[in-house]
Amino acid sequence: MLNYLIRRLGYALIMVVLVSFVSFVIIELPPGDYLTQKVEQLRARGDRSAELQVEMLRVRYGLDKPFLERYLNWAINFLRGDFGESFEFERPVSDILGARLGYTVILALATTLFTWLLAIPLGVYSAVRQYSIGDQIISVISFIGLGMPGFLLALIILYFSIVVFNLEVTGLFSPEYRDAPWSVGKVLDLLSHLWVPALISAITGTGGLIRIMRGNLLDTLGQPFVEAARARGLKNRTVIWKHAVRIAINPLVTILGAEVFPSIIVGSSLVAIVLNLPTIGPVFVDSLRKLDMYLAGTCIVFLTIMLLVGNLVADLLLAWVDPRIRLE
Amino acid sequence: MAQTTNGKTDNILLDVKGLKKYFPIQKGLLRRTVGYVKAVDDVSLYVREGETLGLVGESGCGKTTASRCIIRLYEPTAGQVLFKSKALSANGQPKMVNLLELTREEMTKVREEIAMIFQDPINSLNPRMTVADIIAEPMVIHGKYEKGKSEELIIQLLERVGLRPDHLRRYPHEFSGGQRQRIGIARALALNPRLVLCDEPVSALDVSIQAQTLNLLQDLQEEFNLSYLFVAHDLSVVQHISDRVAVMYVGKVAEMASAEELYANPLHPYTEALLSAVPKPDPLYKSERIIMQGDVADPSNPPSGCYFHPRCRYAVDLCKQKAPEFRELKPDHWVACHRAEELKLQGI
Amino acid sequence: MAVATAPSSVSLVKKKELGQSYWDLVWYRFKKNRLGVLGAVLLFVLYFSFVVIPEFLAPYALENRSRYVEAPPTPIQFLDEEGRFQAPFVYGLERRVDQVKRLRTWVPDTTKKYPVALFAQGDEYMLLGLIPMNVHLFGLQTSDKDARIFLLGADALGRDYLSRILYGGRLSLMIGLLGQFLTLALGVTLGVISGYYGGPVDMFVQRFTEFLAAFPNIPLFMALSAAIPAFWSPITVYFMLTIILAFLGWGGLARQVRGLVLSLREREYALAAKSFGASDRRIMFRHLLPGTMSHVIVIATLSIPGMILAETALSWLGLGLRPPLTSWGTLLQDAATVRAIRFTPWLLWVVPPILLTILTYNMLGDGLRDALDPYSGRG
Amino acid sequence: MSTIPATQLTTAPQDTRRTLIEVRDLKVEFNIRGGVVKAVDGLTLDIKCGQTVGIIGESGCGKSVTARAILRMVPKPGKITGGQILYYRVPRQKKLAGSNEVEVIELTKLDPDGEVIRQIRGGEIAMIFQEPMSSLTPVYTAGTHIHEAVSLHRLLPLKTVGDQMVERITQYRKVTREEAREIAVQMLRRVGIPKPEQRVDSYPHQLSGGQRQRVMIAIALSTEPDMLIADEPTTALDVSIEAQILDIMRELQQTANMAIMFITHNLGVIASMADEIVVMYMGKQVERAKVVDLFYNPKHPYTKALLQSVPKLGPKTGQRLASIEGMVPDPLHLPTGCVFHPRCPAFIAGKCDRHVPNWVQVGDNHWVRCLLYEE
Repeated sequence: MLNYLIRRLGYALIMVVLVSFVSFVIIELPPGDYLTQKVEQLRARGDRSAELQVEMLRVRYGLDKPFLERYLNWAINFLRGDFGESFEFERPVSDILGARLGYTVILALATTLFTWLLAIPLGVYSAVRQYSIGDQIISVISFIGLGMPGFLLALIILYFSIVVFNLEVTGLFSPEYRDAPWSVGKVLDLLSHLWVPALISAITGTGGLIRIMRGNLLDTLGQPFVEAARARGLKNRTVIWKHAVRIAINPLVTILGAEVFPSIIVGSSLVAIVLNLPTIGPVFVDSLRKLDMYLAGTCIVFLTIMLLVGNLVADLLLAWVDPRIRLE
Repeated sequence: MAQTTNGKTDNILLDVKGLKKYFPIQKGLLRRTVGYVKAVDDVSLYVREGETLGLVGESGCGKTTASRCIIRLYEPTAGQVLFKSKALSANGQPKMVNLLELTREEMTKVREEIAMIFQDPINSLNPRMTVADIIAEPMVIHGKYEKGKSEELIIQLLERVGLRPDHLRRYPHEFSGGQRQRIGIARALALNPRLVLCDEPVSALDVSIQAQTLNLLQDLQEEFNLSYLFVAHDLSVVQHISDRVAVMYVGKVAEMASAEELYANPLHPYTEALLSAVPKPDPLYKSERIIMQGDVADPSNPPSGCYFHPRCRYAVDLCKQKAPEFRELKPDHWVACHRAEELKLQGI
Repeated sequence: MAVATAPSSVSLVKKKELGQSYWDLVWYRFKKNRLGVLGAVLLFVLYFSFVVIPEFLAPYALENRSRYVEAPPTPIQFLDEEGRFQAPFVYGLERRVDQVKRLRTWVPDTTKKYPVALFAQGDEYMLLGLIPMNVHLFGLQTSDKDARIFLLGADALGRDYLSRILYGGRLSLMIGLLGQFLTLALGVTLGVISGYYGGPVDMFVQRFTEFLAAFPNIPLFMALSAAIPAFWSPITVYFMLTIILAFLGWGGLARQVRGLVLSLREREYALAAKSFGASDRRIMFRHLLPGTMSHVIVIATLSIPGMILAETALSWLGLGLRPPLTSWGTLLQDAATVRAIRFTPWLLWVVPPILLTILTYNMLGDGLRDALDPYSGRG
Repeated sequence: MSTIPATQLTTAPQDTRRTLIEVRDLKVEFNIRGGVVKAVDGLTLDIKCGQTVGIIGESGCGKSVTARAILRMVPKPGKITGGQILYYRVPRQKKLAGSNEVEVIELTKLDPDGEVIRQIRGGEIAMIFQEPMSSLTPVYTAGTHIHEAVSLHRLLPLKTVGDQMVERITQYRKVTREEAREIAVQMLRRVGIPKPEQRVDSYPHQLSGGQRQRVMIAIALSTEPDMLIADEPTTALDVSIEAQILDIMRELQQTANMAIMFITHNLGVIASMADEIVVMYMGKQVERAKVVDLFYNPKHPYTKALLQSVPKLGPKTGQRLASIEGMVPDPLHLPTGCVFHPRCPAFIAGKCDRHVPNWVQVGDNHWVRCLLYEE
């Protein structure tokens, strides 16, 4: 067990180094860097001192150094907790991400909880009452949700709330609360905004989960041990929940690990961009677009860490809930 | 020419010596081999021309693996598989060759002479091919398919196994289990083989269909002078169809003799116990039942000495220490047991 | 023992589907799935109108600008001011400044009426890139060069938005097909080889897909597309994007095919073929590959919408296709802002065709999934 | 040939004569796409306490459905469409109090998810299945399984000290966790599992096939049921393990005086297990007789053919097997008249294909459904 953990962690470390390096290479690929873009902007504005200004910045960010040196510097500093500075915001990366981390986590947990609490019972119902009206309604809805891209749905919701209902739903707070200290009013305001991302995840996120849960449970319900449990005189509900669902839900644990942890960093960035949510996602996307490499690199590294941690947690969880799985 | 197991070379068609197949158990990221499943662990047996050798044993004893090693579906770890081949001889006189030393091309030639029938009548036929295509497949592979002539042959084969010509254009899923097994048999006969490896051909069939299939196999044997290696777990079926029987236990042959001899006078305690365990379809049959304790040994971690000793009621210290040799105790009666001479075992 | 199903499946198949090949069976099953058939028909209509004949369907050429900047949709009228029934026509547009909202808008100018006609003559184009034509499905029958019909409004350069959606569909719809084609070629070949032979190819496929799986997906897309130099020609960018999509997609497919081949390889019919001396190539392509095709087709069908969406999302973020290329993604760039939604909501008309495409692909894929598995005994 | 030895096993003489289950003209149909399959069509039998009734037949003949019908567990889309299943029950409470008062329950009328049938299932009629590999829920230990059954069905006396300082049993209580564990260990020991104290905490995947089937038996017997339904309990097992399991079942039946309904397609197994045998073909029972009668004096052509088509161990006769010609018919398109007539060696044209044979008595407790024996 301990052996297994050490090996997994070592493997994860290699993966993180590899991914961070590759992402640096990829960001390096396009000709020019953040500052060449900036020079063009400044020039377009007619700023004569642009060249000089940019040269100074270039030295300040170490962009004049060779690629490998830059990467190593950044990587070593990263281990010390210094993630570098964002070109765009001209502030340390840790400040930018730190400010948004709280909301990102809240949003990720809230939507995940909401999605799972909705999807599991619906999937179970759908499987137990196969071919009933309820199953068919759930199936159609989950079928549509499955193909529905979140950011388009966000656009549609935005359209209805702005054009039809004349409601302001972007962001997490109304302007009057944005910088206000925490209060009951602020929490209520948050909740009144939170329903939009929650609704979107309910529609787009549950579809797949419901289908998987339904499929797994149908398979499980056909297993002899379910019949055997029923033959022992157990209540229908006990048979379904204690014997069938208990088994059918195991594969979902893997999904939980692979989705929830990474979503803490970039949970549905596209939706967040449309809805203008103060989460890490939009900043990350923007940093990629603008070649803001330290910011982007930091996000990717954390994302990878989250993904690997998620997978590890999922595997441990799976081994815990399913005695057939042994870690070695 | 290599010497055969019993020293007689006259009419032996297939002679397997010291056949081993170890499947590696791999673990970890680097697929390190941490052990072996000794699926087949030193099997020696032979099949004479025109006879049926039954290969019987409980599940996981390696009988299927052994039969697949013979035709090199699996590459054996060690051993010899000698086969009297006509296809590989220049002068038309059959010649003993070691199949394991053949090149790909040579092996392909030999495959005309050795055919195989599989257990699962659902899985052994390609669901996307018609019956005609399935039976023609061996001919196509060996470049022997000729339009018209071969089709006629296929129809003859179909009729021979009891199917109708109008079944030709149908797909396997349209047939019942028994009919599918007949298709498999027709396919096996397509190249006019001399040896047919039957891997549990009737164990997935219902009782009434099983009898039909066994009769068909016997008729075909007579008609085409076939030799069978008949792998099965059902002792009654094996006794019914075999001239000689080999009993396997955990990768090794425990005993081999003519069917009559083996069932009447078993020399190995495992054979005795197995025979006694088979439920007899006769309510008045009463005999002392020998209940073997415990489970079949694990082929990845077999016991020391004789693999059967933990379940054997005659085991002595020697059995724990030394693996017995497979020896010819009586003419044509082979056994691997230290105490074979002294024990008085009970047959049927 | 399957108590309930034992009698059903075999006999049912036998009765109605006697002597039919696998693909006949699939077709028979598929025809009965109404949603699947509807999806197939709709997809055909979509591709035909957006890829083959958008020039004919669109009333204007792609770059036909006008002075009607951000004009709202002009509805087709059938009744004149007195409420009498007339041949269809549209009113002209007149600029008006909304004093309250401080907005410049366009309002119908009832003094000008332009009759709408089917098969009207308009901008020149080459149908299928071959036949020069100037007939459009519909248009205005007038000599007034300034008159326009904007069924879905106009964009910031006064271009007819309906025409742009129609033209934009071509790139978006084709990228899915092209990308999927590349993915299939790579994924199936490597998957079959990897599953059948194992060895170095298998190692490579395995490790590569593992690496891709550990790499966060969306950012990789974005980072790779961000790496496409801005000065490349739009067409090159388009193909690069296709290649990126395929590059990231093949691993998953190869893995699935590999798994299928691994399981099929142990099926007794594959062993049987081997026992008769079939060559590896014959076993792979005659016995194993057909067995994987049904799954591959389903996977492919279901992942095309993902590719289309990826293009849309990337282009929307400014990382994929760039103007002057017109795709649904680049159109979305103008539409997906709060300002646009408030003041020019008709620009969101690009969303329905995207959703429709995705939905129809899913319908088709789902129908195929059921139909391609005819031995399952399901519905 | 037809001499029946009088020593057929009857261990608990007083109780054996009482009928436990009576099935009258049972019909189970599966309404599937394409038609109605009559899985069980007019089955009549009774099972007495302490008796073993065997049901044999080839796959799809309806034997498993019959077993499930008794427990009201016919899988969808199957339905009991006719007949009765009567259960002569001594309620648990009364039985513990020493009463033998029988109440008759018509199982076919019960709500299949209701309280009454759930008490009977597992508690009074237990069942074991063909697939020992997958009949145990993989995430629960052997002990948990037994605990589940025991805590539902087993009652322990609650002793009170009455007026005259005599212990009286007035009430019953459910077993506690510790008691359940103890029972589990006991049961595992009884079915011959080595080191039961450790094995009780084993998960199914840690047990071999034979051990799993023993655990299944232990679960079934832990509630001290009046009847055990065994649906092909040894089909998936090797002969040596099969012999062990059959041995245990025989032994436990004698000590517990249970009725057993033993379903199998293996004539050898049934010959050594059953007192009375029902032969089924395509949902219909074609013959019923005492075991020796059936094997030595079979009446129905199908039974005869079946007996002759299995190869027997013993001195080799060199004869061909007598096989039944043709194939099992399509259950959706059964032949007219007697369903067996297209394959029957004794087929009488114009009679067997027109008339449906009746269930007639041909001897002491020997019934057959064949036109040869009518009139």
